[in-house]
Amino acid sequence: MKSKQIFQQYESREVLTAYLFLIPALFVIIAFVLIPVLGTFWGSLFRDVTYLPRKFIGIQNFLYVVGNADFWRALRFTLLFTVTAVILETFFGMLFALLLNETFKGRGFLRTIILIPWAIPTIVSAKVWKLIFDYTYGMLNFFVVNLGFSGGKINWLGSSFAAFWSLITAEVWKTTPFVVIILLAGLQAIPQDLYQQAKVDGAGLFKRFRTITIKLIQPVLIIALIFRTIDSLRIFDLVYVLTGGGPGGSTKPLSMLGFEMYTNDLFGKGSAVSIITFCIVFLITIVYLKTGKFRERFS
Amino acid sequence: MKEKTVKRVLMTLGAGLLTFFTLLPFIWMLLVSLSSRPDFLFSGTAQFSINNYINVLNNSSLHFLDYVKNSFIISSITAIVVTCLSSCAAYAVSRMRFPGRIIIPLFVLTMSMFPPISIVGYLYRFFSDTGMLNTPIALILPYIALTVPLSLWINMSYFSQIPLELDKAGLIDGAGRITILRKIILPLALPGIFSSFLLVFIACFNEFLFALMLTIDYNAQTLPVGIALFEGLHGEIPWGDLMAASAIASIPLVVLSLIFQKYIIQGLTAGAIKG
Amino acid sequence: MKPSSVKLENVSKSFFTLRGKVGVLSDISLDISPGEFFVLLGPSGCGKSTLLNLISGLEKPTEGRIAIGDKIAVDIAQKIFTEPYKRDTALVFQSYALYPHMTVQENIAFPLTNLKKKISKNSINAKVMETARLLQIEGLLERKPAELSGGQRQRVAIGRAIVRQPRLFLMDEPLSNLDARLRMDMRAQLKDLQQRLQITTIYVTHDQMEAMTLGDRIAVIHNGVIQQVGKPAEVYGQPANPFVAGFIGSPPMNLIEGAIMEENGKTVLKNKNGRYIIPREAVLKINVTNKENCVMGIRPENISIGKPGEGNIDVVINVVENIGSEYLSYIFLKNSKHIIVKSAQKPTSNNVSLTFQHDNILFFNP
Amino acid sequence: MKPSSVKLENVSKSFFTLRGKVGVLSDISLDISPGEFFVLLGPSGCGKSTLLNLISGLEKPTEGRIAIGDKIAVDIAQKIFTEPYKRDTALVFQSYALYPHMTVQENIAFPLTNLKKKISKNSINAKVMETARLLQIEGLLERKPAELSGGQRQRVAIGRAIVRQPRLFLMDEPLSNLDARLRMDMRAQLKDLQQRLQITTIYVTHDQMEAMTLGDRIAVIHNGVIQQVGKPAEVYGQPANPFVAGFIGSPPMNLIEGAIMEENGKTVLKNKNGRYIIPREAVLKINVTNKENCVMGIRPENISIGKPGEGNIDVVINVVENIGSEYLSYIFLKNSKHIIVKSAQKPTSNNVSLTFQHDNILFFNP
Amino acid sequence: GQKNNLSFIVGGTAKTFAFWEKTIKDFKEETGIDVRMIRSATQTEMRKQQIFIALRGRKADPDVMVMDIAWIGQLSASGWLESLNNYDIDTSAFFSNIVNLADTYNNQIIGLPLFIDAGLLYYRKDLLEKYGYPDPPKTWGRLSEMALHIQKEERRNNPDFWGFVWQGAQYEGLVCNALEFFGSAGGGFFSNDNIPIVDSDENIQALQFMANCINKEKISPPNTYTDMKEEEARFIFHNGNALFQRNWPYAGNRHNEEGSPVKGLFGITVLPHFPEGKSVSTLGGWHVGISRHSDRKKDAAAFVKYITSHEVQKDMAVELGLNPGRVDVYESEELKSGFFGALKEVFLAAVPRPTVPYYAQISLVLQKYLNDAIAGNQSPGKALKKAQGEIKEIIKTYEK
Ligand SMILES: Nc1ncnc2c1ncn2[C@@H]1O[C@H](COP(=O)(O)OP(=O)(O)OP(=O)(O)O)[C@@H](O)[C@H]1O
Ligand SMILES: Nc1ncnc2c1ncn2[C@@H]1O[C@H](COP(=O)(O)OP(=O)(O)OP(=O)(O)O)[C@@H](O)[C@H]1O
Ligand SMILES: [Mg+2]
Ligand SMILES: [Mg+2]
Repeated sequence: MKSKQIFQQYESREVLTAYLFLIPALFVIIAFVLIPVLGTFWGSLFRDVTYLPRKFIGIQNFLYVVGNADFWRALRFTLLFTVTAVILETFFGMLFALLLNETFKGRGFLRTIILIPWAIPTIVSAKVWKLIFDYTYGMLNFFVVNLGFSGGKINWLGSSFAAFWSLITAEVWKTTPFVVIILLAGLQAIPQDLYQQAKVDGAGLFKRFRTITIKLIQPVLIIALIFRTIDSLRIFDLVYVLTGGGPGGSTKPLSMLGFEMYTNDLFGKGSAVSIITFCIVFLITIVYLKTGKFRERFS
Repeated sequence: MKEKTVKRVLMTLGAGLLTFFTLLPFIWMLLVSLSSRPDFLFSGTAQFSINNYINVLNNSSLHFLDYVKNSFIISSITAIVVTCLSSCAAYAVSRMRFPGRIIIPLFVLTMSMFPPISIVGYLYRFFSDTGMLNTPIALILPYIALTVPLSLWINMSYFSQIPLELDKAGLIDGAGRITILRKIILPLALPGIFSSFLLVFIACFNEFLFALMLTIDYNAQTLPVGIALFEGLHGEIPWGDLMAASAIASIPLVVLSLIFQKYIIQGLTAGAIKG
Repeated sequence: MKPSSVKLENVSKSFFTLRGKVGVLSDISLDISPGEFFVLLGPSGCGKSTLLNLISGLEKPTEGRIAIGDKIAVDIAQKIFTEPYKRDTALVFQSYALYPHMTVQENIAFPLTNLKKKISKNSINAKVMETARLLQIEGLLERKPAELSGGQRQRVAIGRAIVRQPRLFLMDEPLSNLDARLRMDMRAQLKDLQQRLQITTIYVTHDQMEAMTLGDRIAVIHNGVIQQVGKPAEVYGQPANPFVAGFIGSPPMNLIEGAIMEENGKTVLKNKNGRYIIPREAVLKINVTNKENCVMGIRPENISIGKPGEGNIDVVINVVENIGSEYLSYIFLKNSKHIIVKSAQKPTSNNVSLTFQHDNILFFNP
Repeated sequence: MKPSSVKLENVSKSFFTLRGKVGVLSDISLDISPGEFFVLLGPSGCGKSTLLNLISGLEKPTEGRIAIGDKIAVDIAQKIFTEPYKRDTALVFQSYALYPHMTVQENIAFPLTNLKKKISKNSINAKVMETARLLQIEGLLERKPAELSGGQRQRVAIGRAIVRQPRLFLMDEPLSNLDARLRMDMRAQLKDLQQRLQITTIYVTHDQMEAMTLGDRIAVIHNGVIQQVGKPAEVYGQPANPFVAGFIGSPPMNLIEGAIMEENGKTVLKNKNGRYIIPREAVLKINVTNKENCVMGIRPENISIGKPGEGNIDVVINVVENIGSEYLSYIFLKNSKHIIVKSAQKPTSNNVSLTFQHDNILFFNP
Repeated sequence: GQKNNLSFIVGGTAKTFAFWEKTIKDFKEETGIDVRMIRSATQTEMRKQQIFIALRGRKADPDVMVMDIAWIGQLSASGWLESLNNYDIDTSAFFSNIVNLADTYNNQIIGLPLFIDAGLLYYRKDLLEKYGYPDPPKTWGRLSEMALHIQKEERRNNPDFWGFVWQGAQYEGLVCNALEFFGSAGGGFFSNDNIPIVDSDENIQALQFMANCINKEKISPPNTYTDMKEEEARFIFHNGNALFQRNWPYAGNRHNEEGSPVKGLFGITVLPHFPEGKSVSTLGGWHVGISRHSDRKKDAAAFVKYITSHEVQKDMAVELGLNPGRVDVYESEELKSGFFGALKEVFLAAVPRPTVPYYAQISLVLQKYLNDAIAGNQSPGKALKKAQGEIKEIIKTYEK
């Protein structure tokens, strides 16, 4: 019965076609990601220091990383950063996508400018933000001084609190367009007659939003969330330029910890950090997929 | 209150917020690019001119236009290839029945979760061994691998919004899977396809780490790397040049976004099925 | 709630497409009384659905005004437009438009969750259950629309409309995908519901039987113009023009064009196919403007078949169809038209004469 | 091309949903001859569309085998499955499934562009034009589906199926959204086309008339099980069981349950509502297994209305409906059932007796 | 890659690249050897990644590389640097202290200083004069006195004025700064026999001074420990908003540029010291070496020789304003007088950072605790004690 049921479900020709469709993509991914990743995993089991003999040490690298207070601090920061950034991005992304989905004068202009933040390379936009937050001659402090808020300039990247929110601001500014683009295309695909039906059924603006837009956009939204989360959890460029992990390492994300280890010739430990980062990303994604009813939606 | 009024108020607020939110840093960037010094707000002595632009475009040892060209070529090729690969894959995953249709997209997604730093060493060795270092290929291939997951998942979700009946109609009308994908699914998923194209394009346009490690000079280096080279040894940043370069670099993307608008079309599937 | 009247005054509607303007409805005026069951009939594409959309507020007319009850729903001249969800109508879409992400239960419950006066979950459930039972889909409440058959989807669409008590029911071919027996059940249920609640109803259908049995009045539309409004029997018995005559009735009325003239002391209608003797009693009813060019109408069931020479015209039957209890005989004419005769018995021969029942003959200007 | 036979052997189909297995078709065997026009009838949700999907290859049966012509299309035991696009069938979807981004022209042309033997653009255009003219949509070729009315969409769906000459036509209620007159036209066109090309056709409909006039044979399905297969007259005249009897015919056959017994020298059917005298001639036909519990069937048109006392039972008419040329009289019974009588004249009184035409009385096991 | 020409990895701005392109062309004319330039990023960490990835992969490219002084220990310990002893290179013309301390590993010369850096004290001549100080400060205490006084006065007209700017952000530069403070108090990171002495009393005292500048005396801006790198400090001084600045020599070139607000108003001198120590300047700069994996070592050596030749070094100094690694260049006509002349003395006394292979990790630890201490989050003593502990741990791991 079991094997029969399996045959039941699949059609050999169709299976073949499906694999033909998948193979090119899978091939590239396997060659350029999976194999290096397996190499990384393998490498994480070694003491891999250039000026010392390579030695198999099992999971010692992992133990070292996990036993390191810096790791936990970086993890805490990364998670906090991700949660905050993703929530804000989703909020603004949804807001703007809904707005840009309406027809009104000037929509074309707004649709163009919304792409700007995303289109500027991170290393540039991070510098722009650095300039904006700059204590001495930044734009923000110019306003602070000249519009007469509080007393004197604010050290935007100075305290871990301010630095955190500065990073968040820059990140949200930069990546909200990503969410907007995905959601906007998703919104276009919602059949208009459902809205019409809902109007006739007496549902007002917010009710329609809640019961139709949100529900039908959900698969797309989840995907935007997943990729934003994956990227936020691996944030690097922005922090590297904007705060360099400071002050006092309080804004150092996991990826930067890994990067430091790599640059400081701790390849085994760097790999261990990478693997751990990966595991965390993976777990969180699984949670998303579970809540997003991925299976149900795509089968 | 009337729904229309509520809507109008919300929209005006949203539009204002959006404009302020996106443009403020950008305008600041433009101002800096036009001024002779980045601290003009405080010093008040800066001159405004397009000298920085001229400088960036004219200075041949900067190779700025080479970077733009490389970026454009690499991003376009990657985005086109990725769009093709991932639409095929997304089609299979979202509309065909085969063992692995759940696990394969998950696998692909998983593959996008690695910190890129951990695989760049391998790639360097690979491309160096195969003599492809410092060629566009050395970036295109990893970029494809890195962006296929995003594109696949986005396309998957857009495809799943298209009624399955249309594939069935296609099958009945004698079309093979490729024809169905090409003539039915792709046109209908166009907003989705194009937005994933755009996202992939921009992701490649902005990628820094791989571009830095896998290229050597202006024959293959991309814009972010080129811009990073503006910086001096002790962190001296020629702000004006940097911002001018960034402003120029955003022009292709503005063009792209104008095209993007054309493909964001409402209600493509209207009238398809009854039910 | 008091039932609402619906009043349309000089309503016109055009669509503006990329290829230009498509005029759909022109100068429609209708006055539907409170509690009336009003049926719209007309050929495919004549604008029935568009008319319902105008009344429900999903589309905006190009001209004219519509009032529901004593509220003006839309008035182009005065720039008044009431949003659909404020008009309190229930619409069964021709294309169903079920919410694909909701179960049948949720689909039907949806309008109830939008009521101004909130009602409890229990009473929502009870109402949904009642409605589902009425529509014989109580076993499908947990399913999503994609898992339903065509007729089941259509019933869900009806359920969503009738679960609450709106001021106005608008139904666009709500029974088209149901089998005959179920359709009869549903028809009775709808009629019962409508009479019980006294909700004004505008109903589009292609089904003769439905139109005749359900409608208090029928409007026949053709090419966006109203042809006739009247009681079912009126429209059937005294069609206003050949179009209505030919449209109502299945099989439709036979319409024979020709010129009326006297021949051998008999009044005949003459055309390329021959001469039809007009029964004496019917001659009095000829009220056409131009006798040279007019149309005579006679329903298939009002023709009897006799031996050649006995009736009004001798013909050869080409095809006989059995439609269950009756037989349809087709007489093909030269201009690719045909005469149909309905009879309880199968004609015994192909060479027959037809006799037109005189009190059922009608004459029209073409 | 030679027309293909279609052979189904012990075909079953279940859907596996998140809430468990839903059995839809069980053990269907059918043998459809080449060139036959085969009609599927059955109540909503009985599995008709599913059956068409199985034949076309859009769904795969859970059990059994299907052969089209001499090729096995699917055989579960042998693990054979032919892809839909290799089966060369044309299917009119119940839900139309038009390509929304293509114009009507492109929609209809689409199957032609997929042919193995490429044909020229001109001949594609010619074929599309011809098809459109046949369906009376030649003026809409430039439109997209969203700009069409329901009936127009349905005709495009038909057009897409008939534009090429497949081995097999599968049509799922192709005329349900057309008005009576157009439907009659289309019906004639389809029949003509089918006969001209001799293409085997399987046709799902809810319309009595369509089933009777189009079908060479009819299969009646109920709850996924075939109830009867036969010529239209057979199915109408000699229904195999009460279900078929009650399902075919509009209004349906009156089915009266009861016990047959002798009373006062007369054979009567007795139940809570009273006793029905069975005409002597009909008594001979009683072939039920259990006389205590059987069903008598009589069609509405086979009952005549007479003065009280004259007929087989005296009743009171509750409602009379005019359905155009005829009248339906409803006699409500105690168990919320009713007897319907169809008559050409309106009954003059409400107190009447009914006479059953003896040669049209049928008896069934319940 | 296409391995027919010599490859040379170097980072810099467009101007730098233009200089190297020209040099490569000249070299080709002279020797017929083709050199391909690999343009690496400017950020030190990125450069390091780039070179290390290639070397770890045992790639023949790059043949010749420009290395930060801080990496040399690790590169040489990994055995990636070709000994230059076999290539007949005369090192006598270079700063011998630098060649001995930084470029020698296991008695082999493995690199040559291409251009060098050392910390300097910049001061505003005009302001010192204005407030009656004839000389720049010799000790840190004096510096802070002067800064306090003048800052207070200057603030009257210029609220953005600061007494002393230096590099305190959490990065390598902080370690360089700290080494100078520590060293000038008699402390340091390692003792002569390579034992870590990070938590010595001298160091604690010096670190306390650094923290006080920001938090107590407030002569250094509050963003010192967050933002302040070379450029940030230079900017403040450049705009006339600082009295003293600790920076590398490059800043002087910029301050002297046309249109600079402080052009001609500033002087340079060796860094101050604590009463019990003597002035110390951290050695920075970039060295050139040949990869062990190179397949064209001879040509590579020729190229190294060429770019460290007197001529090229002089051009480099003139055109790029970099400080040559050769002492003899400072004697030349073009450089003798002026800015460069004054630097020579500083370089002669400069001390390198520890050259242990795991220096980078030690630096990370130091960056973290030093930064934390000057931010006022931890007391200097505590911070340094922890740093000492962690450094010992690191050493333990690698001495095995
Ligand atoms: N995907 C599905 N999952 C579960 N049940 C289904 C699914 N599709 C159809 N069914 C059920 O199968 C039965 C048969 O469906 P089918 O569409 O064949 O009916 P039908 O005879 O065509 O009815 P109708 O005349 O209403 O179109 C219905 O009861 C339906 O609810
Ligand atoms: N969006 C549109 N753009 C252009 N023409 C349209 C549009 N919608 C409908 N039409 C046209 O308007 C006419 C009336 O359409 P409508 O849907 O009201 O017809 P209908 O009477 O409901 O027909 P049916 O019985 O086939 O459903 C049709 O000829 C149709 O082609
Ligand atoms: Mg319609
Ligand atoms: Mg069906």
